[in-house]
Amino acid sequence: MGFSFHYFANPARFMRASGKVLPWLTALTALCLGVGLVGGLVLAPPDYQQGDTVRIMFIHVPSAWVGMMGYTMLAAASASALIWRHPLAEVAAEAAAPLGAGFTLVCLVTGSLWGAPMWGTWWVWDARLTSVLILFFLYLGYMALAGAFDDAARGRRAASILALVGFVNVPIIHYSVVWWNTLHQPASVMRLGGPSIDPSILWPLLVMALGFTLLFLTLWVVRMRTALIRRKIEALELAAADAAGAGHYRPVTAP
Amino acid sequence: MSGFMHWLAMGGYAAYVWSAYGVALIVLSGLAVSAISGYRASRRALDELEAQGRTRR
Amino acid sequence: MDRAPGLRAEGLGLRRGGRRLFSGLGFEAGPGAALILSGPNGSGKSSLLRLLAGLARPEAGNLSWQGRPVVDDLDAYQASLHLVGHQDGLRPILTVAETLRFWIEVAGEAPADGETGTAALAALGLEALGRTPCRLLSSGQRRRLALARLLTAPRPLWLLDEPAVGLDQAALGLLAGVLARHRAGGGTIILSTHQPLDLPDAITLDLADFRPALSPAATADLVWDGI
Amino acid sequence: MDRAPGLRAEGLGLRRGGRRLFSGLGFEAGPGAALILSGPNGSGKSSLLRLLAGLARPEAGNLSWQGRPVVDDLDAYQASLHLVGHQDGLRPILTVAETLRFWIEVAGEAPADGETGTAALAALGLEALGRTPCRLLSSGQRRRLALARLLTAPRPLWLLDEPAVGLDQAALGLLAGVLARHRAGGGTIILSTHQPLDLPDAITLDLADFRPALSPAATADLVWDGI
Amino acid sequence: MRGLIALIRRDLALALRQGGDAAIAVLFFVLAAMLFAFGIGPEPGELSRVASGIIWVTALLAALLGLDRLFQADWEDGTLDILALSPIPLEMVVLAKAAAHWLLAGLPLLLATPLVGLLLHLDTASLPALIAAMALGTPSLSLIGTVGAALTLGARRGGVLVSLLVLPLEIPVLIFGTAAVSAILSDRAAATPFLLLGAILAGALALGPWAAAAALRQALE
Amino acid sequence: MRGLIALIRRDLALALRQGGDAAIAVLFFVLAAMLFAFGIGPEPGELSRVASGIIWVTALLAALLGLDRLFQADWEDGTLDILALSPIPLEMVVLAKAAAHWLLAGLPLLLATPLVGLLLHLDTASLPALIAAMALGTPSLSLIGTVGAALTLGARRGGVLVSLLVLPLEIPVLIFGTAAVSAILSDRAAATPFLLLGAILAGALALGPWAAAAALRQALE
Ligand code: HEM
Ligand SMILES: Nc1ncnc2c1ncn2[C@@H]1O[C@H](COP(=O)(O)OP(=O)(O)OP(=O)(O)O)[C@@H](O)[C@H]1O
Ligand SMILES: Nc1ncnc2c1ncn2[C@@H]1O[C@H](COP(=O)(O)OP(=O)(O)OP(=O)(O)O)[C@@H](O)[C@H]1O
Ligand SMILES: [Mg+2]
Ligand SMILES: [Mg+2]
Repeated sequence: MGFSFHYFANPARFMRASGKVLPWLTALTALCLGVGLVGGLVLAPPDYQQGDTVRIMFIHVPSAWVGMMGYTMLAAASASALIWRHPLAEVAAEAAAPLGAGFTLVCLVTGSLWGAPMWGTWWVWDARLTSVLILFFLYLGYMALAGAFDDAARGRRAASILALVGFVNVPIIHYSVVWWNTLHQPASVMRLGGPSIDPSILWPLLVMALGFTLLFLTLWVVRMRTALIRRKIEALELAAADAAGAGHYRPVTAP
Repeated sequence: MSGFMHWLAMGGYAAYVWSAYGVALIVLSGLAVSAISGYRASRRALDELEAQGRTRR
Repeated sequence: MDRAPGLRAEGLGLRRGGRRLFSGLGFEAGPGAALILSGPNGSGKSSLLRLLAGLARPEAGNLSWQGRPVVDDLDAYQASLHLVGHQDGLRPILTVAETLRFWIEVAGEAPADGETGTAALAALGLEALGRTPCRLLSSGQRRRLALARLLTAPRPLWLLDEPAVGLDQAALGLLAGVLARHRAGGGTIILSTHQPLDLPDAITLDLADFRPALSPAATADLVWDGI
Repeated sequence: MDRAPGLRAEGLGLRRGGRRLFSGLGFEAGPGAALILSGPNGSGKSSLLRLLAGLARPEAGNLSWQGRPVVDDLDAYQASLHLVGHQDGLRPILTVAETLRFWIEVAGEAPADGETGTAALAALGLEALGRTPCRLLSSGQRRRLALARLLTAPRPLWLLDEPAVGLDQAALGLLAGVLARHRAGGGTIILSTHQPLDLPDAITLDLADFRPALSPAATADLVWDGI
Repeated sequence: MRGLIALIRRDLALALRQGGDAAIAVLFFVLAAMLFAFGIGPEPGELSRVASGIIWVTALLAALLGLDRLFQADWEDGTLDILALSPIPLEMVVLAKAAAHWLLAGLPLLLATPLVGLLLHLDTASLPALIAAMALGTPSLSLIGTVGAALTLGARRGGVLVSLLVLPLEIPVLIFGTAAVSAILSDRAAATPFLLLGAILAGALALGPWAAAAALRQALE
Repeated sequence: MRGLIALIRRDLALALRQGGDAAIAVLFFVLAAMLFAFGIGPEPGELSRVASGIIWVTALLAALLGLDRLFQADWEDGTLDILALSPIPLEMVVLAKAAAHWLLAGLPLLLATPLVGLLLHLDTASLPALIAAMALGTPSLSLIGTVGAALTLGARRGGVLVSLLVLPLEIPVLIFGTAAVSAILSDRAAATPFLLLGAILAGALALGPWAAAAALRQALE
């Protein structure tokens, strides 16, 4: 095994490429979010039965989707990190977790804010809500585990395994509404035979979804760049420590 | 103007709708701010190190 | 690198916590050979032994056993070695005999009869302690028992991390005997030690010689060029 | 029993798990004296050291410090000694510096300033490792740190259980220096060891001489029969 | 194979010698249930309504306690090195560990359930369903727990971290376990929850050992 | 005195460095409460009736977790020898340990109680009483737990054994704790249970350290 050369080269290449893409990504994100907000808050008509609360959907559903997508990304990155021990994959997984947790939190809060008027309760222990809450805890568990070892590499690998195991939850979230009879809406957009939502509501929803996804990607790239820089700093400090004559191991993350 | 007020009222659901959007704003912008400030900080740290002429060899 | 018997290492490098412990380390230990790893505290002897046992991945270089790279069939390789490290793997409540029996069954080669066990105990002068719980063993007695594991199953390659620590004169004699018999039987021994051991014509490998030339971490951040 | 300085033991006997380890053991160790406990594995060196530290009760005999029986004021006696046993009291997550700092504060004599700590680290060649978590220390590095505790607070009596285990040549030299300075300062040292140590004119006490008539092995079986 | 049996026998011997571990797990189960009897107040009506739920949760928590110890000791004293180097594949080792854990923390609870049911005024009609569900569910708990234990091996503060990781994964077991009981009572189609419990067990059997073994290899590196 | 502070600081440092121990303890608290919410079923009515009881029990169990670790590590690695030989009296050492345990396992739960109350539909009227009662009760839990931890020192499978020893001793706290809440609700004379909780605390403070220290001395011999 050992490290082949591309192992060393790739992070740098990523930095260069991402540096070029980032501005465009940011602009596109802002555009989508702007349009989506106007569409959702102003142009879209109130729902005939849910009234204006339907506007919560324009953040609730996209955040839900991104929360799930984020975990998928996390699992994929973790898998490649485990198999190829590629630093970029490790960094990607680390960077994705807090973002996914954030979006999931938004989904939870907006959901229960929507539930209060619609269901008459903030929270019920039904399958959909529960599985999302589990998703949230999986994110937290990933972060806790990744940070729980004083050998950072080991923490990363352990957390990666957790990410893979926890992935079973994602399909459960999606199909929970099918498998269990719950208060929660069944899938009306992502379903076979096309969406069953009125176009006037559908387009802002899709634009917002795109905006949230782009936001996730943008922040993801930024966090990956940050992590790579941190690693370089650590390496430099190690070198400095050695230059200072410390011929021994010294923790790169000293308090 | 009343139209604006009517819009703000969100058909009586203002509390729910606006707090939902508010929470989303807070959490997501929180993510953005932490990401960007973290990037700036590490950039600065790296520049300082390299300013001290610490390079690989 | 035709089917050279025994263990052969080439250009081994190991990194611990982002720092190179050693690099370009190579040796060849055939049947009957004894290789002594020396070097100051923290030079990487224990880490190297774990590496040789296939428990850790080397950063560079390759390791071959009987002429075949160990990574090709790690399980088969690991099934042909004994590693006795700093930790002795004793459980306080189990008696000496039970511990040994467990090792024999796990090794899965010798039948789990008493004989192998008693023989092993006798070889290190522990006969009397068979029914003593490990909790009550003295440091030297623990070490003796840990070494007795070497005799629970015949394995050609022995990796020993400071085997003589805490042993009294008598035990040192017994150990020397065990090692000599293993070598006579065509076995290979690689051990680390700080105190002199009675190992006729053993090769010594000083890890201090393989300290990486430029600062250990320096190599680490070639990765980040261009960031 | 006029106020003889130092530590004085008379007719000490100790029984462990129903087995008598030694009996009628006596010695006297004044200021600047060094007493080496030798004896085969399991002869009771570690047990004796814990006994001398007042952690275990003797079966017979009495122990006096500065001419006063230690039982009269156990706390005062224990506050005037350091015991470094087989376990080194290191916590994996704490760094070397933090561990030492904690020891200093608990010893409660020296002010908890960095100096004492850095001095102690330097004395055993650990300066470079201040920020390393103990989990990552090699066996010898752990031992060095455990010994550094001796310098966290001035105590006249040092009880050391196989202090030299796992130390490399350099560390052995440092240890010898530390011990010599302690004796020069009027300190008393009682240590157990299997390997020769550089301790000028030290008295050696072989526990084998105080083994009870009945062979321990024989009694051992008697003991464990009951279990 | 003989190696596996040896492993399980050793774990059992250790546990039983350590002051009757199984007995203690059961006692914990009973005591905790009693606590609820106190905490929730004596009215039988109240209790019996929540009984099956409480039994499941207590069982889950009982199975959780001491989980962090599953590999800890073997790891610290080097036994895990020996096992990793042994001819037995690490996945098998994990399986043996899980089996031992179930024999010590799962089976006894199963046997104690009738008594606890009595304590909590569980109505007897649901007892068989409850026991059947637990028989199907507790092995999954042990397997999932094994993964958690392996992942947190060497982690700072394994004891609590492991529960943080394991609880979310075990929640489905709890849901279907209780669902099974209530389904029987309200004689709805009771098959489904049992099927789902079975599915979870199958999944855990397939995924658990692999994941745990992978985690252990990381820990040893 | 400085020794004491050093001890507490060390325990806190260890715990917090170990991946946010406090945070994780709270998370466990929340998770377990959630579990009950499932187990017991969705109807808010049911839940709110048993909420305060569940909260007490969960807090008690959360405070129980990792208790076996309180002295175990110090004992195995020889730190306890060092402390026993130090000028600090062993009783003080125990007190410091208990204080650290409360700061890590008691205080955070106290702060998390409102949230958990929300999860379990606890009616807000009883929240203040509940928190007050917990503020008075949890220190006793820590102290009693310390004794249990010291007694089970050396019994390797302490994790479960300690809970077995400690739970019965802690039941009174639970009883009066819940009594305090219900008393407030049914505005009966609410003083008594609080007084009793205070009495228990006083007793634990007087007896706990002494008993634990004695147990530790035994373990060291
Ligand atoms: C805390 C409470 C809630 C949570 C955790 C939650 C979670 C989710 C999730 C994860 C999705 C995406 C499912 C998928 O596409 O696979 C979703 C979609 C959706 N949710 Fe919620 N939800 C909550 C409350 C609500 C409420 C109260 C309503 C409305 C009354 C609602 C309406 C919807 C709708 C309409 C969708 C889109 C369904 C589709 O087109 O696929 N949700 N929710
Ligand atoms: N997991 C790890 N992460 C980072 N550094 C480590 C790790 N394990 C060990 N080290 C460092 O690697 C170095 C070598 O350790 P090792 O135990 O191999 O030394 P050694 O030669 O066995 O020393 P000794 O003679 O004292 O046993 C030590 O400086 C140690 O601090
Ligand atoms: N708690 C105990 N109960 C019963 N027997 C014990 C106990 N502790 C130790 N022993 C026995 O007492 C004997 C002496 O143990 P001790 O550790 O003092 O020997 P030692 O001289 O230190 O040996 P070594 O040189 O190997 O360290 C051993 O045979 C051991 O089995
Ligand atoms: Mg070593
Ligand atoms: Mg000894």
